[in-house]
Amino acid sequence: MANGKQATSAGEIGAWDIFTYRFSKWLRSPTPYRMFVGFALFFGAWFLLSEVFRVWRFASLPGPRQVLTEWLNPNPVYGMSLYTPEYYTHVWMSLRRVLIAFVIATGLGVPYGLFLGWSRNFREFTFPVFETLRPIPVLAWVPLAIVMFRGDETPVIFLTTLASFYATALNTMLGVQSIDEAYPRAAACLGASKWQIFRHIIIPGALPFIFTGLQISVGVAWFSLVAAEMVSGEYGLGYLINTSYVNVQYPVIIIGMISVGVVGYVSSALVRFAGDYLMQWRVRELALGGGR
Amino acid sequence: MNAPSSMRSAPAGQHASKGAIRIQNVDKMYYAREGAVQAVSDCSLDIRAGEICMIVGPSGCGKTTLLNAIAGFHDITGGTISLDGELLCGPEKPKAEPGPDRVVVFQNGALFPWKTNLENVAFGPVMQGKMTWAQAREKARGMMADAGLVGVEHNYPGEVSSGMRRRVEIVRALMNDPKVLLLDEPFRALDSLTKSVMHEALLEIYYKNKVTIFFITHDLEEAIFLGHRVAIMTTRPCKPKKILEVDIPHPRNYSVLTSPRFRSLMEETVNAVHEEAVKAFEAGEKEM
Amino acid sequence: MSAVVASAARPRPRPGKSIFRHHVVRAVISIAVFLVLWELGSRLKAPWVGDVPPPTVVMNTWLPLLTDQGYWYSWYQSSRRVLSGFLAAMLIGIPFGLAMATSRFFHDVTFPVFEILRPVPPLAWVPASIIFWPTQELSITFVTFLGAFYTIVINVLGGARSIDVRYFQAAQSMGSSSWDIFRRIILPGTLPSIVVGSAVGMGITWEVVVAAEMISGGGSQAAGTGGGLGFFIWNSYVGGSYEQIVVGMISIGVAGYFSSELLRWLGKYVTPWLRVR
Amino acid sequence: MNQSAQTTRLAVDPGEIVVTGVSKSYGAVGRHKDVVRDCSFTIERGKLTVMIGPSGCGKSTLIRLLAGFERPTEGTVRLDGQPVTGPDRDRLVVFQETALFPWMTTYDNIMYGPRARGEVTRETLDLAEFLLNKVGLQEFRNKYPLQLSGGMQRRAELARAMINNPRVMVLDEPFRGLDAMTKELMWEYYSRLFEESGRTNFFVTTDIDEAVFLADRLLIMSNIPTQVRAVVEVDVPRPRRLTEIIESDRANEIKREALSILHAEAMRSFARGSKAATDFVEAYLKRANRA
Repeated sequence: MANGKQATSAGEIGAWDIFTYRFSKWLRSPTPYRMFVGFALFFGAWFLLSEVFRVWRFASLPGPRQVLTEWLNPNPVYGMSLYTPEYYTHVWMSLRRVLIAFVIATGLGVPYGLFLGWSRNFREFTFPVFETLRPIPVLAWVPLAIVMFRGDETPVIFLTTLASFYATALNTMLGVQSIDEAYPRAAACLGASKWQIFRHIIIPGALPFIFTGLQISVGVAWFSLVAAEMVSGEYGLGYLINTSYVNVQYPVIIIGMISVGVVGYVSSALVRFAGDYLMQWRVRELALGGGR
Repeated sequence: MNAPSSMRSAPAGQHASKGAIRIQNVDKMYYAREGAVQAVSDCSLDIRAGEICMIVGPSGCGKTTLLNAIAGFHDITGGTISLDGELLCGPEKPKAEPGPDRVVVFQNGALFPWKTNLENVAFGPVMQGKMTWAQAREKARGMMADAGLVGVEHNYPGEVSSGMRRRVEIVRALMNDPKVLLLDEPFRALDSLTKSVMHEALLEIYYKNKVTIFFITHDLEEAIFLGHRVAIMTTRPCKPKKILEVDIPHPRNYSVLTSPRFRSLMEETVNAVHEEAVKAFEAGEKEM
Repeated sequence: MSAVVASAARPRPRPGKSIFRHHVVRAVISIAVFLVLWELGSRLKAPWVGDVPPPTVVMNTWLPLLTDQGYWYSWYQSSRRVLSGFLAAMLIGIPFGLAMATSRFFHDVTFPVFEILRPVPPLAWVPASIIFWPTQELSITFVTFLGAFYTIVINVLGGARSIDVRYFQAAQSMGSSSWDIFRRIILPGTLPSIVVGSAVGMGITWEVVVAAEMISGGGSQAAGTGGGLGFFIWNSYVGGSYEQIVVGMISIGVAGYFSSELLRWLGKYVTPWLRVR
Repeated sequence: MNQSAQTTRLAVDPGEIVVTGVSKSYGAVGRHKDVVRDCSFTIERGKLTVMIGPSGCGKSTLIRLLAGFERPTEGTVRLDGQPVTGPDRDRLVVFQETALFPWMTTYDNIMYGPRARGEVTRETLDLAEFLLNKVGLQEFRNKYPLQLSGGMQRRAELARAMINNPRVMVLDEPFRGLDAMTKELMWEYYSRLFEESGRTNFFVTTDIDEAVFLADRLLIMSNIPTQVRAVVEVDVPRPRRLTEIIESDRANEIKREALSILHAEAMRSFARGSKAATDFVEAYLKRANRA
């Protein structure tokens, strides 16, 4: 938006202007410097306690410097760093499982959630079973999954899919129920049939909640994947963390944890961007400080 | 300046042949958690074709229930409603079919936020299969220009002012050339000045399209300024208590607000509504 | 009540409507159908369900267990770990969230660190927690603490932030001190989010305790003593009695459900002004 | 309203606020928006001054300056000679949407001010009872705000403000959310309260009928950036009745005059279609509040 000039049409205040404006304000405010202090305190304390003074139980934990040098070391002591191919196979195996689970869970969960919200009969016949199974912790399924599905790969994917499915289906249903009843009624007035209302009103209307659900489902997928890999499974970050504990390669545990954190964060950020891209109408509405 | 009250206020009936609603002894019983609630009891009202009929009454008295019954969102538990002689809902068919002949404009607005204003307006005919998206967009652009909505076609509803959103929604309704426009307190959320500008915009659109308007409101001034007739409803369960002929000639503009005829009509309405409002006020009647 | 979609639910089925429309009856039918399918599936060795013991067998193994000391002891151990982890998360999480919401400085310093640790799933901490904490009990409790801590802090922070600025302005103009504003505006205003956060947090602690017990108690370390329902399930798996696995799963489901419901009920009791809809 | 606690009269000493050359602008150097420019007016002692202007014309900004939540970029706001530095019990604001604390009962809401300042004496307790009767909410004292209707919430909020005995009461479109009928009943009710207490009141609205019915002095504001466009003395006798006002020629004459000024202002902002401009400011203010 040109400086000072009055914005005649709403189009000019694009997301980019809002972003640059906020970023320059952020730089001038004290927040970035405090953030730096926060990080310095955390990593400094960890470093002092684990590596320098080796206080109490911290002695047995590797310090940040050890972890970092191992992680960036071309030929690492325990064979696991950014330069070794095995590290990337573990990362890729975990990512692949989450991806498959996410796709299946979205493919099943979104339609199921839409019908749960849309038709009362369907909901009253299928939701009770869904609700009775939901409290059972996903990881209590591990032994049963191993029994039900032979091999190592399928049980892990089944568990991760189950976790994501619950989150996706539930949030999609909430999305449909959150739609103001005036919208389907207005569409009915304009002569739209039941199916046209479903396509033009229910799906776009529920989209914001669906994407909240997808973000949660990615988080939950990583939550269950790591545990499932620790207990069974050949490759993957969870497996890496657990075996490096058994083989007393402690720095690799921390590397595994950080990697899971980073990859998990990136995958949920991707889902958020996809959501913003698909829901242009919300982004521009929020940029102007809320709709009505 | 005050025309004799016997003469019909505006030639409303002559050239508007469609949109006469006949409501006969309608009852509506709700089964809420705390037991049955009688929202409408033995309500009879005839709305002439092409007329602006204002429905006025205290909050929570069942006016919206009546509108929902005509639009086909709720069923009725007694009596009949018909449009131009054709039965909408009655004993054997308690719930009317929503359709483009009776389009509703909602209190808090129901423009689809995920479609641009133009797509919103073009939505009706495309859904009914009467037009393709391209044809509908073309006609929609024309109608929006008529209503003074130029330059906002490609914005999302959330990006334009509430006054403009209201006008887009009215144009969206008129796109299907309905017989009746059902308005449920469309200007309640607007502040009084935007409201006065919207009144003039609505009248302009009405003079061009001559459609019957069933208009629910709490605002007595708005009722008398816009309406050919004002039906004053009792508190719950609602039925017409008094019907007032507003014999101020159309076309009207805001200077009418301070004319002597307007003031006497206003006083007549205030007295008629006063006891109903005080009853609701004392009981702390919350919007049903 | 959630918005109703076009022809869907009326407030309550009218008297005289057929009994089959009543939602509780339908719930019973759908669960019964599920159990029958499960029974048939496992008896007829259907593809996946084949090896899973049918409900009747599960019931038969569960009944004697109800009188068995060891079974209830694993309930006790799991509950103790969940409770201690959960209480720690509440005692540390709530003040932490409130401090972040009230003091801009504290938020700017601590929130970034909190945000980079949050994506790491709690169960990834199990090995590191075993190394760090002296006893196995503490290491499992730490992981359950982590599970609930993040949720509680995020909910408290969100709740405190969502309090309408008008309440602060009204309180300030009536001459209240900042301690007054904290005690009589921020605290009650955040209470509903604390309740939601704790109910969700409790659900997560049960998820975490099961896995932690499996990984540290059983899992790849053979010599684990562990205890708790998670270990009970893993032990049944290792011991080959699949019925007990299903018993363990249902027990944890029941435990998790009732503890969250208890918290929601307490929540309603603590926030009377919301109940009054 | 029964007058059982009639003994405790409201001891009121009305204040006077003088606003001279006040301007207020928002935004960083590059994109900066004047909301109020060189605005001056006086809220006379013991009088009910009403300010009316088109929506989004910066009235709420002026309210925040009067209440002390924000500082003017230029010019001064003085209450009885003392410059306004921050929120204070002498200038109490009643907001557009209710700001009753939802987690406190009606009685606790009303007693909030005295309790917060530690001034709970026998006299304040009597005053609370007196006010509860005055606003007709005796039976609703233990109810929560969500259980009250719109009209009742407004009356409770008035009581909560009056118990602190402010020198000036500032009201920002308090009856906006109510339906038209309750609103008209509140007008009569509120003017009774003013006539009895004689406290200085500053009332902001966009409703011309409300303004003419309530006002002793009427300030008509221009569009953004806000300035006083006209000042009209409303010399209609008190106590004012709804039916009388509709009939009185003087009231209608004032209404016509104000209406034509306001209509011009409203048409200009509506025609300019400056939705983006007004929205930008509103969006900016919302964010400024939350920061």
